[in-house]
Amino acid sequence: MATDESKPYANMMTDLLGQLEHSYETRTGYWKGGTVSVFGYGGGVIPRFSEVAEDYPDSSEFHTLRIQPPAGMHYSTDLLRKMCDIWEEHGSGLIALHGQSGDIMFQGCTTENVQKAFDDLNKIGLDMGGAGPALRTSMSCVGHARCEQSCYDEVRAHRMIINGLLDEMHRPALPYKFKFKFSGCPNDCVNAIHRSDFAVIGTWRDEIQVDQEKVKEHVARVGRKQMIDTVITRCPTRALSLNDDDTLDIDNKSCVRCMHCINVMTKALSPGKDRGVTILMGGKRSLKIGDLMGSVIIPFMPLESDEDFAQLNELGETVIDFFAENALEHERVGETITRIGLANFLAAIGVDVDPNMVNHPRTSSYVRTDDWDEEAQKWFDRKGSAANE
Amino acid sequence: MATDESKPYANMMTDLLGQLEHSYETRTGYWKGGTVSVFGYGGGVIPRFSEVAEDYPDSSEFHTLRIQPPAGMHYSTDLLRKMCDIWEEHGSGLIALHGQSGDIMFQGCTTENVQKAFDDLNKIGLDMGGAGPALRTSMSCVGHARCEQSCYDEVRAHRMIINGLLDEMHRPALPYKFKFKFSGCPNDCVNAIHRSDFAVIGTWRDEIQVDQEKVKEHVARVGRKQMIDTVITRCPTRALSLNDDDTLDIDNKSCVRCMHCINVMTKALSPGKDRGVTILMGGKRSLKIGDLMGSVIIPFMPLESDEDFAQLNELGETVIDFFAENALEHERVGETITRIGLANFLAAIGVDVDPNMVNHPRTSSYVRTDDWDEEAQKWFDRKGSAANE
Amino acid sequence: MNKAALPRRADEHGVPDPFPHMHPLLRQNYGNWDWHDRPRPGVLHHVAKSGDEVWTVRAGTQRQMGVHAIRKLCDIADEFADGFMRFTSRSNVEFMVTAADKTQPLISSLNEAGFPVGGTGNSLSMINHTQGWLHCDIPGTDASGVVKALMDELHHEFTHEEMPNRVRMTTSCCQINCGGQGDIAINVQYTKPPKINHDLIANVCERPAVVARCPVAAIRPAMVNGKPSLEIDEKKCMCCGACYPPCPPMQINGPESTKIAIWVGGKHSNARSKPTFHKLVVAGLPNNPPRWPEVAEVVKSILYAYKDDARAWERMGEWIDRIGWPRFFEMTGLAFTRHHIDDWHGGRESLNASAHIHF
Amino acid sequence: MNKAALPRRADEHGVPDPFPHMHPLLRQNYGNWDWHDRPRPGVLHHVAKSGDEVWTVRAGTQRQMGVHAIRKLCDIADEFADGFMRFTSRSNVEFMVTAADKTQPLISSLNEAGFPVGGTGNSLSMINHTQGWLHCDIPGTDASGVVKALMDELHHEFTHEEMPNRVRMTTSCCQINCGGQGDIAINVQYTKPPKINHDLIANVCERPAVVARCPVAAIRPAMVNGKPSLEIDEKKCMCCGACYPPCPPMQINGPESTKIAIWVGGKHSNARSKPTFHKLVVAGLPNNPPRWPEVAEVVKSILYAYKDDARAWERMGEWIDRIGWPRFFEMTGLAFTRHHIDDWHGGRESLNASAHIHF
Ligand code: SRM
Ligand code: SRM
Ligand code: SRM
Ligand code: SRM
Ligand code: SF4
Ligand code: SF4
Ligand code: SF4
Ligand code: SF4
Ligand code: SF4
Ligand code: SF4
Ligand code: SF4
Ligand code: SF4
Repeated sequence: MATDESKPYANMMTDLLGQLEHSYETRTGYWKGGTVSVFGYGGGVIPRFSEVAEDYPDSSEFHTLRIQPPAGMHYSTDLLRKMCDIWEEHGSGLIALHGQSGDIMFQGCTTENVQKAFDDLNKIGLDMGGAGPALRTSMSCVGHARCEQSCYDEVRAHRMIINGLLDEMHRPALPYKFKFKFSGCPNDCVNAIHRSDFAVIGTWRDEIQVDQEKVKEHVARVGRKQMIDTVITRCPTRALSLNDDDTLDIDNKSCVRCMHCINVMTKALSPGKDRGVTILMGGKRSLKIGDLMGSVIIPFMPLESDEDFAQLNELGETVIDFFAENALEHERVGETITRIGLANFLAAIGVDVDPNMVNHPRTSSYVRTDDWDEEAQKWFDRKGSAANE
Repeated sequence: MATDESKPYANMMTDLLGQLEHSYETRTGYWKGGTVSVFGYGGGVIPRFSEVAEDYPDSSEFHTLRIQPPAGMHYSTDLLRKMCDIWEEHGSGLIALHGQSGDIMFQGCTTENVQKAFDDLNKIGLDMGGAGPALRTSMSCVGHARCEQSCYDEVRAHRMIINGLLDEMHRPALPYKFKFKFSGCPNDCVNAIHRSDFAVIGTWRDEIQVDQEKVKEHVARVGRKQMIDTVITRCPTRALSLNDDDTLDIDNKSCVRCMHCINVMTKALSPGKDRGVTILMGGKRSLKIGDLMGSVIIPFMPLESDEDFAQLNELGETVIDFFAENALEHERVGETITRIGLANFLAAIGVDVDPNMVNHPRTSSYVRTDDWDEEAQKWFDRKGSAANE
Repeated sequence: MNKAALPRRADEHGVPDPFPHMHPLLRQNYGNWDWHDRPRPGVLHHVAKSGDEVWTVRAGTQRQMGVHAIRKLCDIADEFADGFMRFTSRSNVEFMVTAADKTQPLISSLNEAGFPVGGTGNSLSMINHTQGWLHCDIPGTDASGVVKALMDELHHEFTHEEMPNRVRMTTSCCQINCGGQGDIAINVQYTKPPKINHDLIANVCERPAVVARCPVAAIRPAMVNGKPSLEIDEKKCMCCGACYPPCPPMQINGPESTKIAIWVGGKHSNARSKPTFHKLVVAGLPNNPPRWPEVAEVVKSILYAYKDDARAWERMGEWIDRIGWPRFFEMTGLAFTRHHIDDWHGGRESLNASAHIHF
Repeated sequence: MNKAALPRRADEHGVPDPFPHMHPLLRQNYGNWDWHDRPRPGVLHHVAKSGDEVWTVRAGTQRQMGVHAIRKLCDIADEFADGFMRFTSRSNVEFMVTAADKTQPLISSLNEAGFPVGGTGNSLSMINHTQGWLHCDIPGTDASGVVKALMDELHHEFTHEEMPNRVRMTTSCCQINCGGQGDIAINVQYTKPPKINHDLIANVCERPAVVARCPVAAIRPAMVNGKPSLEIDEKKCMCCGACYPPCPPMQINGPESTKIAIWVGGKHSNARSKPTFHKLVVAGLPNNPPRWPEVAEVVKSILYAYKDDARAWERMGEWIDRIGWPRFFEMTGLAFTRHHIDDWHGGRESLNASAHIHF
């Protein structure tokens, strides 16, 4: 790129690559941060000022704009061409599709041009993403758009949650970053469990849909031994048994919705019909307390009707409010949960404890159980009322 | 028992049961400890003085002698009858076969009679067991005596270790208790991994011995589906595959010697021929830091030749010495390992690190690796020398 | 010099040699067994490489026996089993005979004498127990008494092999837990911090040692009405009882406050799954001698749910791993509470960090 | 009032609606797909309940592209794929076509334009990477550069589906790790405590915040030649770099001291086994631009050991769980050291508390 002289950004790229070259020689980075933003927003721009500007003046300012893509990262060439035109005019011409959080990153812009670039991008329907202690840009898998495993409308959930909380993204006021991610099934194609504070994973409550004829065809094609070794023995909870007539015996009560058998036999098997989501919270990477995965907070929430979606939205808001008010500075919600304990977190956001939240109950006897009976009563009351519904 | 008046211990038992009755009514225990021992020994007697002696004078002293049984708990009626005669004369006539650690517990003796009782027991070839901060009485499974799964001579190992360290048992001078337990195979019929500081578990290095004809007979008898559901899918490492001709395909490199398939098919399968032991250290129950299981310290040690046994003995001594010198007061070796870290413990007892000691390498990047190359070199040197052997 | 006064010096025999006490057939085939099966509950049939065969009859004992009971076992052994017996790691007694037809008379005489034959294979074996009020200095409940009460109700499961796999039950009479891990474990659970008898502390307790014993540093030295004593931060204290053995004046037990908790899924063997610790399922049960009915009821509901639903070879914990904890609580009618969520060191590891859900 | 001076106020669109930008066939069958298969590497074939079929051609991109590259993709989409495309969560581009025979011309044009077709199914997909020297303010190494160097060598594995299951690789250019977990992860590992520039600290750093950031409380406030500064307890410090972003004068990087570590067995999916973190296998590799040959060599030895030995559907970590870590180190020729034993919080959980041993 640095070579197509005609372009306005040619010199900027030349100097950028010059500085990069220099980093390669010295094995040292030369950028420092700062503060740059656009009118009305507090975040979304990652400012970069060069520490070796004297040698590479044209890339002395090389800021990045984080812009949210259409949910699922679908593009018409029309939209992409407009993005290119704008960035050619105001920026370096370098665009990342996409950042690890899911932003379009327009990389390389002077302080002066940031507002101009954003204005033009905003005019074509794009908006700023997240940075700093704020709600971050989200990601949803291709799901409903092109995947038979998808258990809920990812686009709807993704846009509803984020667009409902935009203020938290555009005017950073949270203790620290907060990320939502949406995967249509437990294959988790957007790495939500490890990489988001609030992971929404599609699943189902009823039985796996089976076409036994297609099962037989599969067995006939791959052979019994192969079928046993690649499907039956791989089920994490031994929920599968191969009948002597080569049909499949599925113990749906033991099945944990891992997806494997369905993944292998895409024609013969598919997720059940009573669909919804499992929600995990607390995922993050290494900083301070080491990597955390999200853990189950909502074992199942139906997600089909408008009411269902409203309920999800409400939960998102509740958790963000709790986080805003109770997390320590620079503390991720997973760290908060670790600090105060899951049970207290659940109480705070008004969610009842459920055995699906743990791999197993406590193995340590070091706990005070003075109020055992009251706590047990809560469970019985719930079960009672559930039964009476 | 309290009823057979003729016996010398009748009144003692009457009062004992009286006190017990009283405990049932008040839900309170009435024994307190003290110090009682036999000449030349520091431990092995659990002294009990009644707090309600005035009401139950004849059981005001009710001490227990912990006596070690023959390894494997084999008895000729001759030995048992002699034990009875002695306890009838000097004690309450109440004998526990056996305590959870494996002692014969002669329960109920006055301070005055303790020495007499012990002298007579000692004369028929019995010796005191462990109590207090000392080496404790050990246990070994029936193993070689009556079990086809046994991978080493438990009686020999048990007697060699304990009899070599008797001084630590009879003259308590350790920071806290220390227990050895011996199981002939991974079925661990004496609960060694959870319940001992030093667990010696039989295993094998080569291939499982298979009689394919007997495998076929088994499949013929139980049926294929049953065979798959009770054997193939139960292998923890998917090392088993059922061939289409109903023979068994065992991937011995993936097998972790769990014993399951061998347990199910006792005729068709048996442990390999190159036998020895896996040693785990650090098991204990709840006190202070919560329950700990032992963890692997020696993945494999051959245990067939005299040299092999000598090597095991040496390891036992090394660990006891380390424990004696480095554990804090009232600290089990498992707590010591937790406190100083496994790697430091290994270095201290002169054992090299091995991947079999962990479920998996670290998942946390929070570690200093300045000296990575030197550490790695140790491994390469070892592998090199192993190769040249 | 009054040598006479000196007591006898012990011969340090150490662990006695078992061979003189071992059944001849076992001695002859030591280390040379080939395979085994189980002709009927309570009977094991082992075949040696030499071709020798031995039948073992296993029977339950009270563990703590009077001499007359032990002599009775000796009489039986002398009459039917060549004068030898052995005890198992669960306090059952085993008699070895050299022919199949020798088992029946042996079994009959054991039954007559009141020793139930069973405890083999996929049965409920003897319940491990400890000392309790009979002998320990710190018990919260009794041991043999609880076991007696339970075994009376579960007798059938000892004498029959109708379980999916072996069931190992264990009890402990204080929170130290001398009993082992169990498929089902019945343990004491304290619910109140120790009540301190300040008058006694000064004399009997080594205060720094007691302070050091507390897992959560809830004990601090204090002056109580002029005397050096200890005080407890009741917010921090989680009632583990660790301070009680070294300091009896810190009474942890109370007739009401000492409760019973039930744990499931402990496993020692390495078969299939790795060894595991048992998990808490219910606490707060009354410590209710002489028959502990509330405890017995829960134990039965767990045991029979397992018996009905588990598959061959599944141990209690493996069964639950397959069907999931939600269903376990549903089937047993027990409550899942905030107290089930582990918050001790490493507790976070027990959270479900996956989309694996049981419905 | 100089309203004119005020910049434009943004329209808060939020997340744009994707439907106007979605391929018509996808829009029409939204939520109604039936099954899929993979006719060839780089091509997915999805069949809708309506009977509609769509073929997806996936190609690799550099992620950070110049406008001309993006325009090239647009030209291709306009000519062969109805003017639409999407990007995957791993920065690959996907073009949808409505007939099987439309895939080949599309594939050819992509190849001509230098976009490798592949990354589907059991292949090595695009390597996740981050910013590095190109743009970040705290990098220890480069990001896209490392990926470029590796992809040049592993090109074949992207364009072919010869792996046992999908392989996800990821890189991170500092120990914060913006990259994800990976079947193979290439991350920075610092080996020296920060070198403090005391002159700067006073001005730029919010000292209490920096002190609070340290996971092991190794930082304390101190006066250094008269000025308020910070000092590090080098015995405690484990060189995590957490103090560096909030306080640039605490330089954690050094051309020599910043090393590369390789991790394996990270897994995000819930298929079969629960999601897992990746595990350290080697550290101390030199940070060696422009081609990081030492890193590439290790990565290849791991990747090919997996390719040769793993079974269908086994992910990297699942393969190792079956064959065992001893064999993994043997096959890859890597060293197992004391540093592999986890000693961070909860590390004890990672010890092998069983007799399950791999030989
Ligand atoms: C640009 C991006 C890497 C990329 O090239 O794709 C990135 C770049 C930075 N990340 Fe990140 N992170 C990026 C995705 C991630 C992810 C992945 C994800 O979101 O799925 C993670 C792991 C998940 C998580 O949130 O933990 C991630 C975990 C971090 C962390 C550690 C957070 C923690 O609690 O452990 C930090 C440090 C911090 O926040 O103080 C961090 C901080 C940073 C900073 C702001 C470094 C700093 O403090 O100055 C980097 C700015 C680089 C630059 O100059 O632009 N970045 N960061 C990704 C954002 C692009 C986008 O918006 O799409
Ligand atoms: C007698 C016996 C129970 C029984 O009825 O079988 C028993 C009884 C006592 N145990 Fe135990 N333990 C007995 C086997 C065990 C076991 C099981 C084993 O050895 O396999 C354990 C669990 C394994 C272990 O070692 O951790 C066990 C873990 C404890 C502990 C907790 C140790 C820990 O580190 O967590 C204590 C408390 C202590 O040592 O301070 C303890 C302490 C005690 C004391 C000494 C209570 C005390 O401090 O005064 C009890 C004396 C009771 C009495 O009056 O005789 N006992 N104790 C067992 C010994 C009989 C024998 O010698 O054969
Ligand atoms: C006699 C005894 C050893 C001893 O030295 O005393 C023994 C003997 C045998 N055990 Fe055991 N086990 C004995 C205590 C144990 C224990 C420890 C305990 O019960 O406290 C365990 C660990 C239990 C646990 O995991 O918590 C134990 C776990 C096993 C297993 C593993 C079962 C599993 O699937 O987890 C087997 C394998 C099997 O059942 O085929 C086994 C197998 C056997 C075999 C079949 C070995 C053989 O080939 O002869 C023996 C007959 C078992 C039976 O009862 O049918 N033995 N066995 C113990 C009898 C105890 C009793 O009276 O009930
Ligand atoms: C396009 C994409 C979603 C998106 O919104 O962009 C996607 C699409 C599909 N994924 Fe995925 N996955 C995508 C990222 C992921 C990720 C995340 C990642 O790679 O960073 C994962 C988690 C990886 C991990 O565990 O670390 C992921 C784990 C899976 C799995 C589980 C595989 C396993 O056995 O562990 C399946 C099931 C399967 O392979 O049949 C799957 C299956 C699929 C299917 C077959 C779903 C379907 O029926 O259409 C899609 C085609 C897969 C293929 O490439 O053959 N997808 N998939 C992503 C393509 C990334 C790429 O360009 O390579
Ligand atoms: S997460 Fe599930 S629904 Fe979404 S794309 Fe992947 S497989 Fe399809
Ligand atoms: S989805 Fe997973 S858990 Fe459920 S049956 Fe299939 S393989 Fe087993
Ligand atoms: S531990 Fe193994 S060898 Fe010992 S008795 Fe049990 S099964 Fe037999
Ligand atoms: S012994 Fe266990 S691990 Fe080995 S093959 Fe048999 S079942 Fe599998
Ligand atoms: S469990 Fe407690 S009360 Fe029971 S014997 Fe052991 S130490 Fe004593
Ligand atoms: S009961 Fe346990 S926690 Fe409470 S003070 Fe005593 S030792 Fe500490
Ligand atoms: S991994 Fe570190 S260096 Fe790389 S982009 Fe993220 S924060 Fe910056
Ligand atoms: S590098 Fe990490 S451990 Fe060292 S001082 Fe900084 S924050 Fe603390």
